[in-house]
Amino acid sequence: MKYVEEFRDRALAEKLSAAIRAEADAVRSYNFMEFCGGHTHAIFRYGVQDLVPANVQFVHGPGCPVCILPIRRLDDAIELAERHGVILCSYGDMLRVPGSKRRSLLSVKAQGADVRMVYSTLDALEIARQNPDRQVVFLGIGFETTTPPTALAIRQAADEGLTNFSVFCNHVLTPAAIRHILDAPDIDPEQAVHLDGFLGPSHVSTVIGSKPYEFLSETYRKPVVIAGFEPLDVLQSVLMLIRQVNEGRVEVENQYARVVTREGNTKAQDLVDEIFELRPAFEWRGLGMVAKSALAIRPAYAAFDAEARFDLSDKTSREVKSCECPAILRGVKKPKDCKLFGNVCTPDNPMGSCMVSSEGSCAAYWTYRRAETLAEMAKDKAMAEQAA
Amino acid sequence: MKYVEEFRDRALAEKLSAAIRAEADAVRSYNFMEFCGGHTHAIFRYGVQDLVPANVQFVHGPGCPVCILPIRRLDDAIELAERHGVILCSYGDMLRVPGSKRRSLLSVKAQGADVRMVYSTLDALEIARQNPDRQVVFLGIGFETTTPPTALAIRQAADEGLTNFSVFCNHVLTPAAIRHILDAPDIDPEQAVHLDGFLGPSHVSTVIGSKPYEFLSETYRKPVVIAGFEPLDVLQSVLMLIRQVNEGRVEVENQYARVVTREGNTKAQDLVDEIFELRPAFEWRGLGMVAKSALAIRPAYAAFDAEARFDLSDKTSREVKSCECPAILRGVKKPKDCKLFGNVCTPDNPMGSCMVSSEGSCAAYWTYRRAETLAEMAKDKAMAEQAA
Amino acid sequence: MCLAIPALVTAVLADDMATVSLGGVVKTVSVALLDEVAVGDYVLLHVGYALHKISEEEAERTLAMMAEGGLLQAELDEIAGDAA
Amino acid sequence: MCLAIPALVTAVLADDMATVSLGGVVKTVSVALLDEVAVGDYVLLHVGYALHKISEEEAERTLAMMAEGGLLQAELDEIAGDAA
Amino acid sequence: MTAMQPIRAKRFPADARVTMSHGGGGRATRELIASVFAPHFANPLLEQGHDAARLERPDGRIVVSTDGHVISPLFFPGGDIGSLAVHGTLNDVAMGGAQPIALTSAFVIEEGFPLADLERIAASMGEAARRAGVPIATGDTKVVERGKGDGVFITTTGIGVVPDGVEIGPDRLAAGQAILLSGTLGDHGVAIMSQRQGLEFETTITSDSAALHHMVADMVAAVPGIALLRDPTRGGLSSTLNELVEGTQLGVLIEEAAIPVKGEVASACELLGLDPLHIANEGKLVCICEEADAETLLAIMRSHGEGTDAARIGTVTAEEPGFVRMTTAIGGTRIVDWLSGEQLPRIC
Amino acid sequence: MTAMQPIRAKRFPADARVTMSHGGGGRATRELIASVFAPHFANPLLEQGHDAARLERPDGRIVVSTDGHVISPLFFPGGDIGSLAVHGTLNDVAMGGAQPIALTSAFVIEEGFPLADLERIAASMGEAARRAGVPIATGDTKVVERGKGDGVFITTTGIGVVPDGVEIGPDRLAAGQAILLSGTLGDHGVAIMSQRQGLEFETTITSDSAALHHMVADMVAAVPGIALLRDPTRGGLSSTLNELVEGTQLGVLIEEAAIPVKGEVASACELLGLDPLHIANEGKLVCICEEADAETLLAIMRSHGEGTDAARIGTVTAEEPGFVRMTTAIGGTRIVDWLSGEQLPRIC
Ligand code: SF4
Ligand code: SF4
Ligand SMILES: [Mg+2]
Ligand SMILES: [Mg+2]
Ligand SMILES: [Mg+2]
Ligand SMILES: [Mg+2]
Ligand SMILES: [Mg+2]
Ligand SMILES: [Mg+2]
Ligand SMILES: [Mg+2]
Ligand SMILES: [Mg+2]
Ligand SMILES: [Mg+2]
Ligand SMILES: [Mg+2]
Repeated sequence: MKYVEEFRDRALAEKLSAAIRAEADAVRSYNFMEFCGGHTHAIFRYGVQDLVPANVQFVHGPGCPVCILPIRRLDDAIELAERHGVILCSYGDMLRVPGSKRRSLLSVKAQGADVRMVYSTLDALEIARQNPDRQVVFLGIGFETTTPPTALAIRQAADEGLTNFSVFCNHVLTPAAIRHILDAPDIDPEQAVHLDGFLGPSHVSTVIGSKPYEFLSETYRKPVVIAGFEPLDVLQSVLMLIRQVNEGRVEVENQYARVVTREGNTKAQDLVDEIFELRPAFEWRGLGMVAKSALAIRPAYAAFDAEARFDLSDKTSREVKSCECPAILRGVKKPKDCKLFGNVCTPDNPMGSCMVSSEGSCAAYWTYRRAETLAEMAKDKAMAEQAA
Repeated sequence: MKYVEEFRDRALAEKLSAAIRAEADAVRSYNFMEFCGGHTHAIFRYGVQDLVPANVQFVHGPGCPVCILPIRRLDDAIELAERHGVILCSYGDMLRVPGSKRRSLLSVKAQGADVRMVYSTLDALEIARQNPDRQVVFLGIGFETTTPPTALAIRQAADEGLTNFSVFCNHVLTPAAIRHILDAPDIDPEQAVHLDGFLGPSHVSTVIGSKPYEFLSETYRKPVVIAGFEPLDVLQSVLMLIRQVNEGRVEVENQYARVVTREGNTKAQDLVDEIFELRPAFEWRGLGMVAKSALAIRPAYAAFDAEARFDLSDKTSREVKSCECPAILRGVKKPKDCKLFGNVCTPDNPMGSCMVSSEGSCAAYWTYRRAETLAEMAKDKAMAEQAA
Repeated sequence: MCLAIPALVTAVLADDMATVSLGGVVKTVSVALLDEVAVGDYVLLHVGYALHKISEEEAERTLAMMAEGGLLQAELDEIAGDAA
Repeated sequence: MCLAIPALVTAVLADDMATVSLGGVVKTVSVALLDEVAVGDYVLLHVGYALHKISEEEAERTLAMMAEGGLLQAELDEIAGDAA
Repeated sequence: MTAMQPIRAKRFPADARVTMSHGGGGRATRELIASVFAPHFANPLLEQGHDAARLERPDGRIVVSTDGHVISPLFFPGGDIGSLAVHGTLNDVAMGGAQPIALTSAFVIEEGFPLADLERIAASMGEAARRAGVPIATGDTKVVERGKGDGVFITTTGIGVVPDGVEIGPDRLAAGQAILLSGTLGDHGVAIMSQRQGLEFETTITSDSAALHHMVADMVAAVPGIALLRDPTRGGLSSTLNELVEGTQLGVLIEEAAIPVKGEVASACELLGLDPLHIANEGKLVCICEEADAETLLAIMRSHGEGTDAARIGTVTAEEPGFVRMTTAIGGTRIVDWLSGEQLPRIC
Repeated sequence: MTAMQPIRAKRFPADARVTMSHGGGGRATRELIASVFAPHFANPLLEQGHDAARLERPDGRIVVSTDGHVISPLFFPGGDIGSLAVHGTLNDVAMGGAQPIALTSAFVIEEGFPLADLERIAASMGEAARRAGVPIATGDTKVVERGKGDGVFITTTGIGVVPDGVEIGPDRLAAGQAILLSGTLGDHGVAIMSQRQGLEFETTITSDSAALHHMVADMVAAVPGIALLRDPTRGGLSSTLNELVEGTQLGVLIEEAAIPVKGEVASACELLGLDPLHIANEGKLVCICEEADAETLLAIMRSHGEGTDAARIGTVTAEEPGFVRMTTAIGGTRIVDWLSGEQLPRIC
């Protein structure tokens, strides 16, 4: 596979690793937040931590769309499938996320709701065409990467005059979330992690370009490297961030230049603009209400808006108590700090969203670094007991 | 089981058998037609033939409602299930009868049509109540016995205001068919079987009484004994017929007096009158068009008449060539005279309707008297070859 | 098709329904086709409906006739002769 | 969620569709989000849509930088010194 | 593909249901097995923790039989699909004259099936196996999407050992042999049908589902020369006897009056227009033996709980080869045919 | 309940479908068996005409394994449910170090299933069994109503004989043993997924479905002391290895770079976001042996068509008990976890 295997080369990885070790200043620490779940996954799957020194730390951000969907919106989706009897289509990871009372789209499917996993909005459209007597709702989630395919599906449905297709829109915007984290008005300063830089979104940036991150260097004085999702991309980006820090530079650099430009995909951006408009605010699991952080379907396309078409009931949605996802998504806690981790909460029986998606922090720690994490938890516990 | 076991008593059977043997005049033959398939079945299941002398012969009449339903009406029922997508309900035996191209309700069910076996019209009504968004059609077949339950279901549906229930009515009348056989204008006199008397319908008569058969003795000068369906009932009725013949009497006698009266069940008759009206003529498999031999739903209840509700296409329905059911149903041939019998036509793979219902002649011969029948067929064949 | 069997009414229910027993097997059926029905009646049951009541008296007469019918006409004559 | 992979365009079809190959695995995808696309282009594929073309030139530059980046800054300085 | 090694049992919530994950072959599958099956099936073979179970070297020839169980409803008077799946297969092994030494079980579960029901089935299966003294040596669990199954299907396979000298088989049939039946016909089928939706009737009849191998052991020990054993399950006695003679030079003559049928079963058959000879049994056997051994075998059968109503019902004949003939209740005769067409509902 | 004795084969029309009658246990069932199964399965055991098959007294201990096969689609590149049901179970028996001597098969067929497809499956099953040299000794056929099944489910059970001295089992694992894999990972699962509706992609990959017992026979003959054999089917290599060590005092360390994966399989995994370690295989085995035997066994595997790509992929360790650890492609390390949740579509 061209453009894949080259970026997983072991010899190059060792070179980059050696450079990082050499250039990282042993007397300080480097805390870099990878916003994207894609980076989180790559770091864990390839064991990137083992190739960087201990003072280079990855802080996992809220960049897993499955993880940050507030439980209320998921309960709404379950209501669409159950009470309104629609064919509810969504991407695979979304199906296992627990909503209120630990019910997921998968568990209501097991009880008879018509929930279907799709690989593309094209499939959802096709399901609508083939079931003209059923309402088909696509549960649209994801960042700027996933938004254009949803926009295209809505335009296609409009062009075809499909009357049984709509989108339950939960598309969210990365720059707003990053800004929110840095503003962090609600974070206890003692808890707050100092961030020395950002691994910038990879595939999101192919759509929106690197320009939207420039406020990070300009306003917040944080180094940013737009980074690819392959392990060598991550290593190289870390090296670039270390160099910015060491040199006192604060820039938006683009490691992922093979696909990301400063302007991004303007055709896709225009299409998104045509179909969607900014929501004044949207709730993110973990972050709370974030201003101008999500998209809604424009009134002109209201016929394809599931929120307009279906009467969604008021509901009190409840997170599992003592699930630390909110703090983890803000980067202020790690999975090991959750007492449910690995105990009652596992990917087969997730209590929080971070344990579901392979891009969620808890899932990544469980799946790829369970031995170390459980050992650390045991150590923490022993220390706490000693202290008490 | 009271009123059942007493009428299957072996000692009594032997007594009756001895009486029949003693009283039957050895120099003549007694050909009695049992109109009802119920009698046919009892005769075969209990081996009644073995208890009467060879010169007492049973001629099997057209009294199996499944057997006499013309193939065109069955094709209509298949069309309802397949093209109109209704839930088609019927009594079990009906499901296996082959229509045109040997397709049965069971085979279209196997291909996805929604065909359901019910035990009662009450079940069909319940299915309609539980599937308000589907049309439910009850395939009403049968003689006067089965008609009142259908009538009640229609009245119940009307009372409840069910808008998704209708009946595809094929209810037929026994006296008209008996008259038709005796008029037999179309039968080659050489082929015609001389009938010395009738075993009159059993359960049909519980509804219509014995009176409707009086024309048989009065107009056609044929002895009739209304006979129960248990084997002793049959034996006793045969004895009574022999006595009528021997004594030159021509009467309607009632062996089944424990349930049959001269007037029958007038409440049921009134109900049938309320819901149904006479068809000018109706086709019987084997008999052709028979005047005033069937019922249609009255215009006042047209909302529950599947023939009014659904547009049934014109169709050319075809019997399997060389199936002798028509002649068998008129009593002029026996199953052994059909060259398909047991060869390609068996209950598992019926070519004609007489092989389907356990009350059909061919099925009875196959199921209960196959050894003898196959032996006779071999003998007939050998004789034919010798003659040629 | 015209399968029908004798059953004992064990309870009369609302809506023209009744519980019947057939040699221990209990079923709920419609008696809407009968004018009146009482616990202890035997009825003839067909596709979930009672079609007609069964007359115990007539049944016994029929059985008696069978026992008689089992006698040859000649024997009957003899008996009649003896009696005479 | 943002899973996306590089694929080679092997045929451009009607209705903004194209056939792509990923190391021998062939799939039909939408190229409606791209301005133009030609056989031989590499594109980044996400949920059935091509999101962006891949620049071969930039990819090679990145790999070259990696090989370089693998050198310690000190070595780089040395090389620079040598060259000077 | 997944051995039933107890890894970690867990407590599922009372209303938990089977999901597709439980059939994925990963940890969820193992947890399901460890929590729902292993506690009830526990035995040393299963605990080998291997996908295949290893049994000791057997002292005789091996007999093997398999049956898929697709019964509806899953729970019925006198049993459930679990106990039935155990008894049904043990009996097929026993009909080879063999003593069963191990069972395997393969579940196909429909997504959404209540775990509580699954556990109830597993418990019943485990108990039936323990009572029979035969371990469930290995198993398999698959899950299919909702609407692609019907609750639970269970396929069991039984392995047995038959002593040398016992040569039970259809080739041993000969004219003049006696036909014995171990008890009343139709109890199982009628118990199932009484539960069928739209047909419901009440009866005190319960399924006869039972394991017969202990009775068979005594029979074979006393009369090693038994010609044939068969359990008249699906298709009933009529199919069993027809299977034996169709296409052969032998026939069968049975006596209707000699065939034991419970009163309520006879009544239910009248109600439904069915013949008890066509109804399924799950705890009865037909034994064909030399005339001289008939009384010995009847006595042995009657000494077992499962054989109290055992009766001599007929004879193997040479007269009407290929046919099963019966003297009827009133003294006439007729052919007894195979069950024709569908028997409703699914009864095994 | 119905033996597969050929009674009377008949020709069904080309468009005939399975009806409920075919599952009734009467004549229609026998005709179906005689016409569709018997011609393809023909062997002396089946022709015993008994519901249970009697095998000869085995020369060793018995190994038994069972698997339900519920794959969708039924036909896929490189095989179908019939050949899969044969290979899958033969391999489980072989993983006990045993040579299979008989198979049983139990079909659950959905009403309306085309008889032509059923015959195609039976033919493929018969051929797979013949090639493997293992007879299908007995079987069973059930039919369920339309919408209560999914075409055909097939449960097969395999009986094998393991020579004395061969003691394969998880209790034999010890630190320092070598872990061998007989070939490339993921071919079966990817071949299946390429056919999945809504996911279709084209690939030249075909299922690796194959019987491995001949290869195993040579391996066991050369190295009777093999510690463990496992076929990494549903759940993939990751589940196989986790099953072995979870809850034990041993761990496993494998090397990502050493694990053979075909280029197209790797590509398909990228496309679907799957890990080849989680994908099902149907013709591969994992062998754990003493370090000293590793090269001998690799050479034997490579001499068989099914083992050409055999490789040493890791070692049993005492360091991280209960965990499977892997050195990644770039030289980092990570835990290899069980497959979590549902693997779509049904792959076995
Ligand atoms: S381990 Fe589970 S409960 Fe704890 S924070 Fe993570 S997802 Fe929430
Ligand atoms: S045997 Fe078959 S084909 Fe012949 S008359 Fe009877 S039903 Fe018709
Ligand atoms: Mg298995
Ligand atoms: Mg295995
Ligand atoms: Mg069996
Ligand atoms: Mg059985
Ligand atoms: Mg279902
Ligand atoms: Mg069977
Ligand atoms: Mg059996
Ligand atoms: Mg197995
Ligand atoms: Mg297997
Ligand atoms: Mg289906």
